[in-house]
Amino acid sequence: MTAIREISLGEAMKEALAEEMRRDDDVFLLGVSIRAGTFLHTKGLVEEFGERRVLDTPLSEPGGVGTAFGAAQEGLRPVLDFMYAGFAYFAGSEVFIQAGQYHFLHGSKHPLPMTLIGTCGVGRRVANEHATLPYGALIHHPGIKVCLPSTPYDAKGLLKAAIRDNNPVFFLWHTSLMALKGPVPTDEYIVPIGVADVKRAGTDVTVLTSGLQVHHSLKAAEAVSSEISVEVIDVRSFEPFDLPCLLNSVTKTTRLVVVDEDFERGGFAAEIAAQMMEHGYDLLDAPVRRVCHPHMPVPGGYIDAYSMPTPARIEAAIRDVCR
Amino acid sequence: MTAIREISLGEAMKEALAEEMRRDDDVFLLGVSIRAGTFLHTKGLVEEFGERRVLDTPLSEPGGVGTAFGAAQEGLRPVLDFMYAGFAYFAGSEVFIQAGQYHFLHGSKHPLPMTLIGTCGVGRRVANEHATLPYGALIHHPGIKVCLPSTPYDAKGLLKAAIRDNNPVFFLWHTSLMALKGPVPTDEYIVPIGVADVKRAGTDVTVLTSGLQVHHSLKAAEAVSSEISVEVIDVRSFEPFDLPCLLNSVTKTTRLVVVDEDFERGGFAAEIAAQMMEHGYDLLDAPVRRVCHPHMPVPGGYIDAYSMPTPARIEAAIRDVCR
Amino acid sequence: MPTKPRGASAQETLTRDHKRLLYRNLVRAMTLDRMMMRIIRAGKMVGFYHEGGIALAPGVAAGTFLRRDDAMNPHYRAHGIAHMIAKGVDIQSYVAEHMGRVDGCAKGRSSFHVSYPEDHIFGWSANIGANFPPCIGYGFAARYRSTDQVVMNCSGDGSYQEGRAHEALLMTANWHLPVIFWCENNGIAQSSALSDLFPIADISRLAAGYGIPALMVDGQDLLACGEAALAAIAHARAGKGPIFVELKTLRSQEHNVGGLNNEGAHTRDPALMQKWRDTRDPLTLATARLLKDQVLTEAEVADLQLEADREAAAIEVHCEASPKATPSIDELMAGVYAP
Amino acid sequence: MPTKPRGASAQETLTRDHKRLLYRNLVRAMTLDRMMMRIIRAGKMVGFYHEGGIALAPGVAAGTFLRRDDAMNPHYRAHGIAHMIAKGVDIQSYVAEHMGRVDGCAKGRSSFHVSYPEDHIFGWSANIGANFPPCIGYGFAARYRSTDQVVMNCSGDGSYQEGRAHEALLMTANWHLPVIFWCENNGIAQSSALSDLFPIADISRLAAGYGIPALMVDGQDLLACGEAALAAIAHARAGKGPIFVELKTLRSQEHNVGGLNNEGAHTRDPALMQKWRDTRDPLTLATARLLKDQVLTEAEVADLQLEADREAAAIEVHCEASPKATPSIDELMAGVYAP
Ligand SMILES: Cc1ncc(C[n+]2csc(CCOP(=O)(O)OP(=O)(O)O)c2C)c(N)n1
Ligand SMILES: Cc1ncc(C[n+]2csc(CCOP(=O)(O)OP(=O)(O)O)c2C)c(N)n1
Ligand SMILES: [Mg+2]
Ligand SMILES: [Mg+2]
Repeated sequence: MTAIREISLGEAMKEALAEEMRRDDDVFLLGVSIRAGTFLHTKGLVEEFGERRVLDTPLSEPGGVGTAFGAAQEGLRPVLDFMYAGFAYFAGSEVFIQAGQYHFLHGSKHPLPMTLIGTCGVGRRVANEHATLPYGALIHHPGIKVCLPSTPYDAKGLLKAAIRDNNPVFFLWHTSLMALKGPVPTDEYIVPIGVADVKRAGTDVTVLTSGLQVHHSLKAAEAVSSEISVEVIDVRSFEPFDLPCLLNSVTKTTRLVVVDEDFERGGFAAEIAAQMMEHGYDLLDAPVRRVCHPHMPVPGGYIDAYSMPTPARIEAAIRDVCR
Repeated sequence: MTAIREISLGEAMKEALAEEMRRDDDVFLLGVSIRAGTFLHTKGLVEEFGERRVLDTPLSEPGGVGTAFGAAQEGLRPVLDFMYAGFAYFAGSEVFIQAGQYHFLHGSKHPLPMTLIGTCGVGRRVANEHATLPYGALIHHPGIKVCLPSTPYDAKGLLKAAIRDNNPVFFLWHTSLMALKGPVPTDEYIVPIGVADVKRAGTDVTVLTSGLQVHHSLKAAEAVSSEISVEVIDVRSFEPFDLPCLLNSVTKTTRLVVVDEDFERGGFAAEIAAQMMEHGYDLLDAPVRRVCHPHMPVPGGYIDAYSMPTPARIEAAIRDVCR
Repeated sequence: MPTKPRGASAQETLTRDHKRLLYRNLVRAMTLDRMMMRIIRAGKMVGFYHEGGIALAPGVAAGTFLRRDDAMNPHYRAHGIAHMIAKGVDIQSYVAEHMGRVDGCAKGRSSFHVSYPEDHIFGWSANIGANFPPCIGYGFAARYRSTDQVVMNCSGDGSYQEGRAHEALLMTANWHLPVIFWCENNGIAQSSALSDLFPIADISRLAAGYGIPALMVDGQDLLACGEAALAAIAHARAGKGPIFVELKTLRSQEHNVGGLNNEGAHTRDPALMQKWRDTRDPLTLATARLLKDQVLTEAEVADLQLEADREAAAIEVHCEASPKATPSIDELMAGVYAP
Repeated sequence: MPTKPRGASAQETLTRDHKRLLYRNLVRAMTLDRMMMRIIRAGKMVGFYHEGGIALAPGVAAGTFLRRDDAMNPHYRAHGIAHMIAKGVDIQSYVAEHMGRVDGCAKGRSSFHVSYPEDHIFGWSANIGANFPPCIGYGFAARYRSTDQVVMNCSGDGSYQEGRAHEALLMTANWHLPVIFWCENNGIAQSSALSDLFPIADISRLAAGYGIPALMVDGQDLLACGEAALAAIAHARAGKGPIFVELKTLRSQEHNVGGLNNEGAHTRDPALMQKWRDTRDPLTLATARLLKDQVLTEAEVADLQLEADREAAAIEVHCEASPKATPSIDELMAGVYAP
């Protein structure tokens, strides 16, 4: 019988890892200080699975990705934890170029089942690499899938899907959502990569967003609810992206705000604007609005609370496109 | 008296380097096998400037960028040559994050006058890292300027501007244009970074493009010239981008095709589509069309000749938006 | 553990003034480290803090004998507080920066990314190991301009696991650059024991592969650290190329405030860490030694502590009074590029 | 230069069959290298080629004694032709790939990014040094599954300048992985002399810093290379962890076809390279030695060359007849992700 409990996003990720490791001995976990469990999602896994399957790596990001890369080529299903996703830039070539291009470039003959995990997100005052959200950069580079959950349910389901995928998948999670609790069934389930989710239905305007910004967008939607009916879509997976879900929504609402915590230029929101030009131009009654991190480095201190997209900025954008 | 000669793009770059090195002893050059001069633009410079100012580095991209980075912090004006721009991903953190964020993050107190050079471009059949055009990824990351010339004149002027800039600038050049000849005055001049150039005036449709694709676009413009009057704008610098020049043009033409040899998703063309939504929606009589590299790794062999944007694909897009 | 030169050519001895200076800087560093801990525990800091604890003697020694125009990469531990104090930076603006205040050294926008370009300390990245590539450039600039500046490149054992360390060792050795690799080896990186990450115990064994001379030093012994610093600086300043100094030190608390204190799956033994604090505190050891050698009197020791306490208190008061930095986005956007 | 084991524990001797096999593979490798040169000079290749010339004995030795399930990273020089032939891959599809043909091993889309996953050769990146990170993974997989597979990780002196080399040496040593660092040191990287890039002449001196044993071998001596391969494979297969083998070899021509033949600012001396070709050709040396030792007869030598010439000719004819690969964009787009 299916039970549903409230657990945190970190615990949901841990359940996903544990279930997949129980299911398949080829799945193993490596990363910096994951035996101790710097974050909740790896804490205690070494006790169940032992040091053979839960490995601390040196501070060697290219070496760590390479270990996963090579092991995946040899048929294992590694899960590499970067701690902070921004550290992945130390392995820029492996992450942005080589992982995604391996399969295609060598004749589409051989899979690369490798999962990368990293936390990201603005709002903890520490600036720069500890905040970097790499999905804008990742979607630019072909061949690597990218997802970011906003709820414990999605976190568990997407992480299991990532591990079972035969391609490199970068599973991002937002540091500010680590402790967020939500319902998660005890029965096994998967959230397929490439499927967006309508988190709030509405008719006047669509807000497309992800991660922490789903919650900010829901707040903004609530704030304007007496005047404007907002549909909030959680991207969940940036690549592949669920364009049909978006077009369905905009067919109804005719207006679109993209809320993206990542740098504005040439990022996910820009791509959506371009795709709307190409696939949904006639659906629109107003130009697509972006609410992003301004095009400047992520500052720390007291600034990041208002430099990132906030419910107030989202609300203003919603009102603006509905004028 | 100003004379004008025809020289190649590689020679024009070499003149820029030599003039800036003569002008300022703080300017020096380092990179992999640049003393021998793998490409035309560095060949022979060691003879004039000696081994003190023209340095071969080990194959250590982070170390090479770091040498430039640290020397620039100490007040020198280094020019680092990556050979192929795709190799820059080995120094992903330094190039995409640290260089651009140094000034801002540390209080906007201290400049970082550092020029990176790399060749790029599809069409020489060698695939992947030898073709990678990193400007789509670079513009996503704040704080680093990026340019790519299409003519010897622009190459010389932009490279001189890059070296004199107090910020990191990634100067890209297209491998297929190395031998392209064009007029270059003997008198000193600068092409400022951040200013686009109308390479062909027209009234029906604007084509915004760069590098080799300027030439492909001019071919396409010529091919349709009896029916459609095409304005071809050479981006020249992706960051900062000359939005006023584009908006001026689209005000007249009401139609826009962006031709971009880089990967399609979340790239420069996507950013332009988003900016047109934001700043030029009412100017448009048709949605912005992208003609990009398809969203797949760059293949080699006989394929890249048609997988990259070609005059034929550009012509089709021009006709399409003008229907 | 004795200072054991392995191939290093320069030898220097500490003068009485050197010893007094080192001691004063250590008192200040450890006092300010405790103040930083008070501030973060009181919720007044805007980001991380990674306590220095009993591991600050190497940092003090690294900074004390540098000239202002010598470049330094401070170790990130204790956010370089010992290194910076000893090099003489305006430490009040360092604390203000950690508190997100307008008179922080980076205008309150950087959290812990402090920077003193005028002191040749050029900020830092949150990436461990990011110190290595630029240190080549600092050394390169000195050679290029034929100055006798040296570079003090400080970081932990963990940082030497990054490939970037190899490139810096290689390139500085190849070009004979005046760079000191100051490796503060506390045997642990975040929550993993060094023995689990690194095949050998002495990181400095890497140096020989590049033909770089190496010293090994007891990092709890302030005077040994100081002697090594003098020797290393003299070596680099004399144009003899890079030198590697490994300082064995200890971490007797968790990695960062609120973080774990594990070595892999296992909690670190609190009794052992208490023993280290009791018997291996560099200040206690240095006090005893300098009193015995009559370099300092009991009264001077007490005065120095008083002075340091006053400094810390004054900084804290000043920083709390300083307004929180909340510049407009426009103002920030205007600061992305240098003019 | 004698084979000089430095701390390596395993020693093996070549049998008569081993020697004959090595010899045959060298004949084939050098013949096919010449064929590749003919093809590229005739404008029939779709990308680069980096001639092997007289540097192919190390590659032959690296591949000859591996099992099919042993992973290998071939050196990029000569695009690994010697390594691959010796390991037994279908070399026709390698040539076809270089010619952009549909029966190329990557369907004609890769230029030189050849790949034989069934032979545990998993393609490559154009980035020199990119071989290092995955080789950790191959070794890791062997240990994880408790097989006795070994990993032959071949690359040049230039590749050891990349930080990624350090990470692979570190991690394989730390985890005792069965990885052979097969360093084909020809003293030059593209157009820069190694002595201009690296502080010491023997790259294998790095190994000691990680506690990795090292061998040094004359890379022009086929039998010495073979012996070193046997020893290294035995060491790794026995679970003794990584081992470093440095093979000193020579580049007697330009870096790549149409490229420069410089060392820094200076052209390399053609007379010296001619002398190397005359006196240090590994095939000439091996022929003399094996004839003298009566491992081969003159007739056998001639037959082996004839066989290799026939192989090369047949491959060339086949590949030229194979259609050029020009798949549709849709077909390619469908190949981005594995099912
Ligand atoms: C590239 C990168 N990887 C991982 C981290 C996370 N991290 C922060 S400090 C640290 C440990 C560093 O260890 P060490 O250099 O020995 O310094 P110590 O903390 O022991 O003083 C780690 C792993 C990081 N900041 N950057
Ligand atoms: C990351 C990277 N940097 C630079 C290059 C350009 N490049 C190609 S081959 C080569 C030389 C490699 O030298 P080595 O490893 O010694 O091999 P060898 O050519 O001597 O056989 C260089 C610099 C590259 N392909 N990748
Ligand atoms: Mg440590
Ligand atoms: Mg070489």
